[in-house]
Amino acid sequence: MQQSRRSVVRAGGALALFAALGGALLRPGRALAAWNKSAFEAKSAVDAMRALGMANAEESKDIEIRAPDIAENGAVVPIDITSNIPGTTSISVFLEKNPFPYTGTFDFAAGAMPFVHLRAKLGESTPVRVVVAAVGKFYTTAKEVKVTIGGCGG
Amino acid sequence: MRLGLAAMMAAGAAVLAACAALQSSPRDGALALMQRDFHAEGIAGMDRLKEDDVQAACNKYKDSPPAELDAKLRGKQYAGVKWPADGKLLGDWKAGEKIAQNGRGMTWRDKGGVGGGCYNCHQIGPDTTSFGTIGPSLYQFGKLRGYGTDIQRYAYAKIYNAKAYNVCSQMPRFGHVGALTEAQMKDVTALLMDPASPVNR
Amino acid sequence: MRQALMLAVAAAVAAVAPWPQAMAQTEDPVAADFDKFRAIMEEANPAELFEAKGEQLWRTPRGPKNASLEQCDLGLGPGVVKGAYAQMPRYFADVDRVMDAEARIVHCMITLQGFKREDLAKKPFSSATKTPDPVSITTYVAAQSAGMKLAPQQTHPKEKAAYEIGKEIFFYRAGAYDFSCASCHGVDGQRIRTQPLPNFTRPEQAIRAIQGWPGYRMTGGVMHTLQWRLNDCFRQQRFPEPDYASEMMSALLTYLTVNAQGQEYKGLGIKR
Amino acid sequence: MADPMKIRATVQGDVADVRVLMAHPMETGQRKQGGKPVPLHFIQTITAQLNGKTVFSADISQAISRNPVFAFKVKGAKAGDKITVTWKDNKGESRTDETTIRGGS
Repeated sequence: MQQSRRSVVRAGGALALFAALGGALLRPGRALAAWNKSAFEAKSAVDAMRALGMANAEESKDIEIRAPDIAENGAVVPIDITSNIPGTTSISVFLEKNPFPYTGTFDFAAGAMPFVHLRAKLGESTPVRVVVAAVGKFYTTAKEVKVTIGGCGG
Repeated sequence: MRLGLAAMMAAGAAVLAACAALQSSPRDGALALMQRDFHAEGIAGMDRLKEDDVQAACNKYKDSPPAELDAKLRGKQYAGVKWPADGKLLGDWKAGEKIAQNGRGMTWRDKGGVGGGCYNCHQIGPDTTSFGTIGPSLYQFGKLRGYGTDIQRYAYAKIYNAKAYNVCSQMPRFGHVGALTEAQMKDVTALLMDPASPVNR
Repeated sequence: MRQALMLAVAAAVAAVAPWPQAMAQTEDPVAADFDKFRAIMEEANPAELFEAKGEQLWRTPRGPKNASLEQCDLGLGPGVVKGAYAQMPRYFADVDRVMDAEARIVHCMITLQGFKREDLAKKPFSSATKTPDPVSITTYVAAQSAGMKLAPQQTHPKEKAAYEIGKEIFFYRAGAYDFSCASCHGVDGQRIRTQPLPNFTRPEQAIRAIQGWPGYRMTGGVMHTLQWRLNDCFRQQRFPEPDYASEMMSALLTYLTVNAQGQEYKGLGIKR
Repeated sequence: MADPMKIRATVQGDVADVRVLMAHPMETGQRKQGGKPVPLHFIQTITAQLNGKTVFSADISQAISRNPVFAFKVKGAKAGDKITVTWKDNKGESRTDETTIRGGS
């Protein structure tokens, strides 16, 4: 608990440093900063990650994904992502079994903490893959979310 | 002109309903209001609000009619079960599983003979964890009861008309109301009774 | 891990006991997880977008009479919105009948603003592309009772009669499948597929009929009120279609709300 | 014109918790209405600023749920600071709304 808080603080410090160095470094692999059509239109997570220059991401235990094990409704699946990796500048999300897996990249600057809450559509049960960019390197982890048939209720 | 007449008639019905609501029993008030404040939609006509003998008895006696009436109604429902002409009660359990999974049927926009919705209420096959608990588990149905003709007939008749065994059962009468076809009921019977069905694995 | 364990336990139970009735009685971990994530989502609920829209619609002069709804009497005097939803359905002398919130709002739109009932009743429920005005307005009105205890009125004879009639409707079995409301909502601890079915005849569970409505429905991403909820229940009950904002619906809503009397209404919800 | 966003920003200590609700259909292009496919229509980019300085930005796909909700946290914020959020969609439509950060309880 303590440690993760400290690393967040450290991440904040690193952020300030990188902000001072300029925007280009903040978006490794997204230097052009345009909405990346080829990544968004890729049919697999691997292809999308390649298009984003994230193919070499290494497994990390310092990324927390909070999402339901079984989604009540695949149309709205809440996902909380926190990176405990110092110097985190962005979080990218890939819903591997969706027709277009790349779901988005969230960039943090000037004091924003490496955390995001989003809600996504899952076509079927899928690993939720997260890639974190930090100090020019990429880190990744994934969590499985199941989508089932519900009743009529509400 | 016609609209005006309809409006007058509606107003008349409203007055009648309001009077009924105030003066008579809650049941009469409810019946009058439902008659006025429902309308036919798609395949669901206003006739669906009329009780048949079974529904009337269950409504009147809060789902436990007196023994004599109960036996009489059960007998009548059982007598109405139409058995397959070819004498065969088991169809294809794989098709039966699909029918059991499909919850559509008899709502406004449905066509007849769509699904049985069995998983809405029952545990059946071992691979589906998304099952309801309104009815008992049917897992290992045949294995536990045996695969004989008598049990086959019981399963088929229960699907055809659950009220033949329990007058105020919450289970629909799939054959009696034409929600499932004969072939579909055979398939669901096979899902429960075929030794090769995953239900009996 | 926990899931796997639960499945193993379920399998074991199924293997030993051919009729695992007991399962229905135990707390369902999947349902508990649904509740947890729904609560998280309610902290930022898209329903608030419709509440904002409804407030604007309430205050803006509109309709053939170019009037706002600020003279609409929801039971606490003209224009009083705060707490009104928690005290409905109630008897209104001007129409000499019991009305639920949406029925009353529709009434005000007709009498104050000059809208036509047939127009409002034509497509009363939200679609992916359109949210009817009464839905947004009901959402706004309901949100102003968040945190209050439900106190539907039961003093006027017609309020008492509405409860008794609503109860009859709740237990009335008919239709192609012989269902009544009570078929699904009259027994403890049951579920349809994975969805828990609260028993509305019990006070502590009846609140679940009212709670979370108006609600943002994840399926389709649309805003729905209790009028829609009951309409869709009757559809699945294999009944004909109930008339929108009718007296029959007010009676059934009276029965459900009175059963939940005294329970806290938490405001707008998120629904499956 | 698009409906306004709802932005809620509260500060605890020096960390602001920002929640944004956006009114947008987020059409995937896969849905049909009246037999016709509804064209792809979704928010592509989001930018959030604290007192005029960008703190949070995103590029997103049509897989984000209808009426999107996002939350993020900003360190070094205080009550009274201004949060401004802008979205742009694939049809070139955009919307900007702002709110003032409130003190937490």
